[in-house]
Amino acid sequence: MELITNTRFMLIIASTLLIGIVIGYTIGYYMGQTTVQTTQTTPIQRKYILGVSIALSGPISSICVQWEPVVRMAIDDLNNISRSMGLNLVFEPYILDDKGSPEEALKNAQTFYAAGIRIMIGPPLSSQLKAIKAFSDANKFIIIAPCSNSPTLAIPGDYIFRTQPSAIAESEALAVLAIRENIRSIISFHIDDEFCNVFSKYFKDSFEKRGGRIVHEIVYSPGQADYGTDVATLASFARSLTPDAILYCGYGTDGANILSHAAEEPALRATRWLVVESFYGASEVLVPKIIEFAQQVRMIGIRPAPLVNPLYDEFVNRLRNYGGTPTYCSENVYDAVMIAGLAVLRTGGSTDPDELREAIVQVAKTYYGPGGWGLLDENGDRVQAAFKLWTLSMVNGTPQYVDIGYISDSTIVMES
Amino acid sequence: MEIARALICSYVFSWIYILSSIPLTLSYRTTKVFNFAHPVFITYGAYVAIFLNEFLNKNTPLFIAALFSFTTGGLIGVLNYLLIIRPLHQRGASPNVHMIATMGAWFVYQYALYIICQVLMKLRGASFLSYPSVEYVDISYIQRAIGLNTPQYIVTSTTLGLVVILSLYVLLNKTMLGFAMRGIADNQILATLCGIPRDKLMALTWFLTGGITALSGILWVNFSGSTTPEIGLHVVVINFAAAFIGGLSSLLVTALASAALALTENIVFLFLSYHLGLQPTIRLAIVFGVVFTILVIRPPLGAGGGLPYRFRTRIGRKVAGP
Amino acid sequence: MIDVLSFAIHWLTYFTIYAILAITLVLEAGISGITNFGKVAFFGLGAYIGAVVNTYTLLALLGYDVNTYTPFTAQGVSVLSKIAASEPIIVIMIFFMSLAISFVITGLFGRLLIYPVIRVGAGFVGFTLLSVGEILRAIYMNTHFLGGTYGMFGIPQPFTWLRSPVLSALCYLAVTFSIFLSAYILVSRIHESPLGRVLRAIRDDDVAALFLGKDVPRIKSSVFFLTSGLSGVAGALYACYVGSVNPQMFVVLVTFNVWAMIIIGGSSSPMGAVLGAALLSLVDRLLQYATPVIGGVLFSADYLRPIFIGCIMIAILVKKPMGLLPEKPPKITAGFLRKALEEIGEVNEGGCDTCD
Amino acid sequence: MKEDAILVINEVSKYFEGLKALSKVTIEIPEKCIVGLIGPNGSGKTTLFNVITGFYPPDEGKILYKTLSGIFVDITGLNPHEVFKMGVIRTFQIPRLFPSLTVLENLLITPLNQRGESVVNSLRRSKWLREEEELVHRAVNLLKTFNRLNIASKYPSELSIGDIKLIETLRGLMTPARLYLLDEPLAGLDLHTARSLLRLIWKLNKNHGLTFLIVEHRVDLLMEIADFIYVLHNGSLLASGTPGEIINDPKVVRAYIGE
Repeated sequence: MELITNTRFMLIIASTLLIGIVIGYTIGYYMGQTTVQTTQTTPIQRKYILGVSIALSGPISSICVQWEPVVRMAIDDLNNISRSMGLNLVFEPYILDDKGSPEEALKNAQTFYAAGIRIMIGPPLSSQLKAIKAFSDANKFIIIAPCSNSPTLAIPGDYIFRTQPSAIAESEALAVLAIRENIRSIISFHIDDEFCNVFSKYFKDSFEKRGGRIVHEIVYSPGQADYGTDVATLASFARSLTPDAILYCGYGTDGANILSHAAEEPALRATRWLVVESFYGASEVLVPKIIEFAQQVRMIGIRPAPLVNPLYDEFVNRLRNYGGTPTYCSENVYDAVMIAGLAVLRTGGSTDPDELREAIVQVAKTYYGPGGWGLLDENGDRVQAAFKLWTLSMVNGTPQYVDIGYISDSTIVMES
Repeated sequence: MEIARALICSYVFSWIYILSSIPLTLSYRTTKVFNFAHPVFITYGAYVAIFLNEFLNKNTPLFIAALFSFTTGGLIGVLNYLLIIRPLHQRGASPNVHMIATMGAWFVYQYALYIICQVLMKLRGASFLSYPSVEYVDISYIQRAIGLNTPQYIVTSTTLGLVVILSLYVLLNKTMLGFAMRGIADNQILATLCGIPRDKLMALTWFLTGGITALSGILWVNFSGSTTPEIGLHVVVINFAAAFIGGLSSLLVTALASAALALTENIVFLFLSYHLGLQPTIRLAIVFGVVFTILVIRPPLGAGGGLPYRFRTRIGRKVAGP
Repeated sequence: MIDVLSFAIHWLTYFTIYAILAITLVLEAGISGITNFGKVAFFGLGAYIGAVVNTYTLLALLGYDVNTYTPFTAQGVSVLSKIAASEPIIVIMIFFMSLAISFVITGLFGRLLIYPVIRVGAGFVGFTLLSVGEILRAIYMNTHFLGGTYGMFGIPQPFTWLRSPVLSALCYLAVTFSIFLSAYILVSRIHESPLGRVLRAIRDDDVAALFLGKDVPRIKSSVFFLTSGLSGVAGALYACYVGSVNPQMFVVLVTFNVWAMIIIGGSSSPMGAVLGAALLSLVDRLLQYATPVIGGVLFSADYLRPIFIGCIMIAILVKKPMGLLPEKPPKITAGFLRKALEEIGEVNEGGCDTCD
Repeated sequence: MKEDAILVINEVSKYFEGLKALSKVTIEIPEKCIVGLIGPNGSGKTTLFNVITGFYPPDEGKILYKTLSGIFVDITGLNPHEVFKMGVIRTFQIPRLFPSLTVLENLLITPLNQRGESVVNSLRRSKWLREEEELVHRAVNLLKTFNRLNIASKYPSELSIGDIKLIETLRGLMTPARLYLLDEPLAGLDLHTARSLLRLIWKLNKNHGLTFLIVEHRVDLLMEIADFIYVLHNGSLLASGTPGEIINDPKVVRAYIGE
């Protein structure tokens, strides 16, 4: 009797699931149909689905959730291109949440692959990318990562491309800037993750080569409740070692927390602050307290961007229509989707990985987008050697990120 | 060494931890349920304050935020009780089943919050997934009026913390309701036989648990520079540690343990990192190390059970000769 | 439309690895009453041991300088992928060696840990082990040799040299599946045996078991050796499957995923654990196909996936609080009982060897 | 010290937060005898059992036990399972059956050194199947003696209080030991069952030479089989002697009726 109820119960569960999935499919199918019918007049349509794996939840979700409108915008742009070229290819995003976890990212990649998708945009973190690398290598699954720039993944011949410029050139540019600003001793304060570790390591190399000195390095762990004590530690060292500046690398959530604590610390108000682009665009940093602090410490940030790029401003403006605000890497996400889509168009909608890989390399050579030139090096990583300098200040009474200059080939130009 | 900041941090954190771990112990003691949905109360409490702040155009008074948070947290607690805990209890489920069911509830609430945030984001254009700190206007006003220049969160946490702890003390020790709750905690069957309405009392316990825990959320948004839907999880780890050190039964030890953990996390750690050059990355490991040591060296008495300690101290002792 | 073979291979590999964890957790928590909230500590330790053995040993054996070719730099990873494709015998040998080493070291770690942990009351064992997991994670993060926050990657999958991704994945699945199967047989045999009876008795009332001559700490520690060792093997399998390890992979949530599997399946039956693991991992993967299609204009559709999973968990538990497959008395003993009763039924004057 | 004693309790005292539970109790249990231990509630009988079996270490005094080889060893403060392994088995006054084990399994748990109890052997069924079958037979026969075959596969929660009590005692009798400490084995049993239990104890004692120390409130029944009786009162030994002597002892009568 017990066994019968068991099996019956399991049958009920299984059938509910099945029914749910069937209903889901039908709804999705018809929804897909209707959207296609309203936007398209040609009867025969080929759907081409791009897999997108971003961290919609989890510790880095505040950044990544802003990428979803970017993806939708890029897909719309691709469809416009496809239509204007008279092709019957319609792109569709397939967005899955990877929670910022390596295991979830791998699961997403496998789900995409089994659904016949051959190109994936994402995941955001280098650690996630590493967890997929073996799968990508074995199955020739193409990944365009918008936000990973760790040199440990600069491996030639694989199926992983990255549209975020390498941290090496950027850290060198910041070192040049620091020397020019008469900064000779620095405390490096950064989050313990791959991007910031790499940045600080390369910064140290180039800074010490130019005669500066990293007097101390403080690393704090990501995903904590609060960073007050870490700021206290930093302040203690800043008081005893009296560095010329503090190099800070962190993201929006921890950055806002740390900067608001730092704003109350006299020892930290007395030094300069150099920051990295990882919290550029984060809205939680834009509070009067932090702006005042940034002014006080003459904060300078760096971010990879071409010297003049009206496409970026246009991108920011258009993104508003999609309900998004630009955050860290959003222009790279746009470029990643565009390069993927253009490569697909170039092959005429192929799913052959080698053909697609070749097309991506070729498309990238001539692609120019909000993140600048798309050219990829032999490791499949974006080449970019121009950087903008930015700070936080009040513009017409609202706190904003403001560009204050640029660096190109060791030439530093400060506006105003 | 910047002792001042570490002191302030541990002070505010003590209140946040106390307000969130005392209800955890209280709920376990009364209902014998490991509530894995506990972080939900903190997170929702914080987000109620954030949404209020956004929709009142950054003019949120503390008492309004407290009222709304308390109600929301309390309602979530009661909802959990009615939909999950009571049916499971009636079917005689084991504590582990309660634990996993509340974990399922946690998934639901957590992602419901993400959805709410995203919908509101589309409506307001502000990012809710990471939100800057909230200033309470009434506290600012009082501070200006009496010329108190300390950071606002010290005032807020002291006021709210003292009010809550005192009312909880009065409720538990001076009213019939408190006696009934403690009766239920000591012996459910006996208490039911004595005519204590078990169901109502349980619902009330969950209401209080949810409400008080949610209040720690509104302290949090006042203190921290950024709030995300994940904060409940960060705080709850310490809550569980404190509750376990308190033997899952003693509210006083739980409160002391919360304060001690806040101190360890901040002052002890600052000392270690400044003098021994330890990196902040091992901060959490130190906290867990302390918890591990306390649990192993002085196992708490209480709901834990297990083999009495003396049976394990003399393992391997030789049989004495004739 | 969906490539069923590829889906099945990857789901099954993932499922078998988690099922090993779930089965061992059944033996620990469901049968012996050790509430292990630190499952991920042993899983992670095994994964890291697997990663170290499969990279450093391999590199050293083939004469590479492990200081330049570390498994968390681009050079090291390139070399490793070359080795994986060209040296089948040594890679497979090292792979199986790594499983054995993971078993022994993780098992010993568990056995050592049980002595301080057993002093703590049963209700507190869980949190004590949870703290161990978090401490270990901090150690990985701060050890340069283990790659720190970079983690280690390029861990060779032992069948990469087969060239065909499906074939090598199938071979690997065969390995994980056979280990899963042996773990299952192991645990269900223990469950059915007199040892299983003693373990269940200890779970019910360890003081009474002590008075009935059972050396509770010793029995618990030997069982914990076995289960921790198997969790370590699962970890090593996971490391080679994913090809990388990272401190971020071994967070507390992993433990509670496994807990959810065994509670939903029925916490004290090995078959229940398998069922729970299969159900939860399959539902999650299937929903990945469903949720994005449901689509939302107001919010990201994939947020619905965890909400569905949470609702399914609650629904199952409220409907069946003992899990899908509740505990049953062991069949063998019950069979003997029936046999004995039949014999007595025939021979009414059955002898009593104790009483006369 | 008598040479024929199996257990010698020598001036044992036990205090609980100043309260004297046992004070300088000296008892000798002769081998191959049935010894009764009686006394009013709170006189320290169960505490004495707990001290002998290692639940509490005594505050003073020594407990000596004669091993098979005939020499006395000091078992004061040994761990419970070590005391058990020396051949001393106790039952509990408030039964502690394992709730998730069937009655049969509860009986099967007692026998010491079962082959299937080691991790390695438990994996190889051939190693323990035969022994298991034998044990099942023994358990079934034991149940049959008391006409309780119908409860063999029930769980303790489904039993009557008397049956629980009986199983608690039978669990102790499942395995041959040299000394049984039975804590109120007759409580809650109907007269018929109680008499069959006593008959079993008597048989075990006479045919196998096993020693029993029985705490019992149903003194009348106990007197039928006991060879010797000790009377405890307020933690100290009040009287000792054969059943006939005890019945006629005015001190005992006063202790029972109360002052």
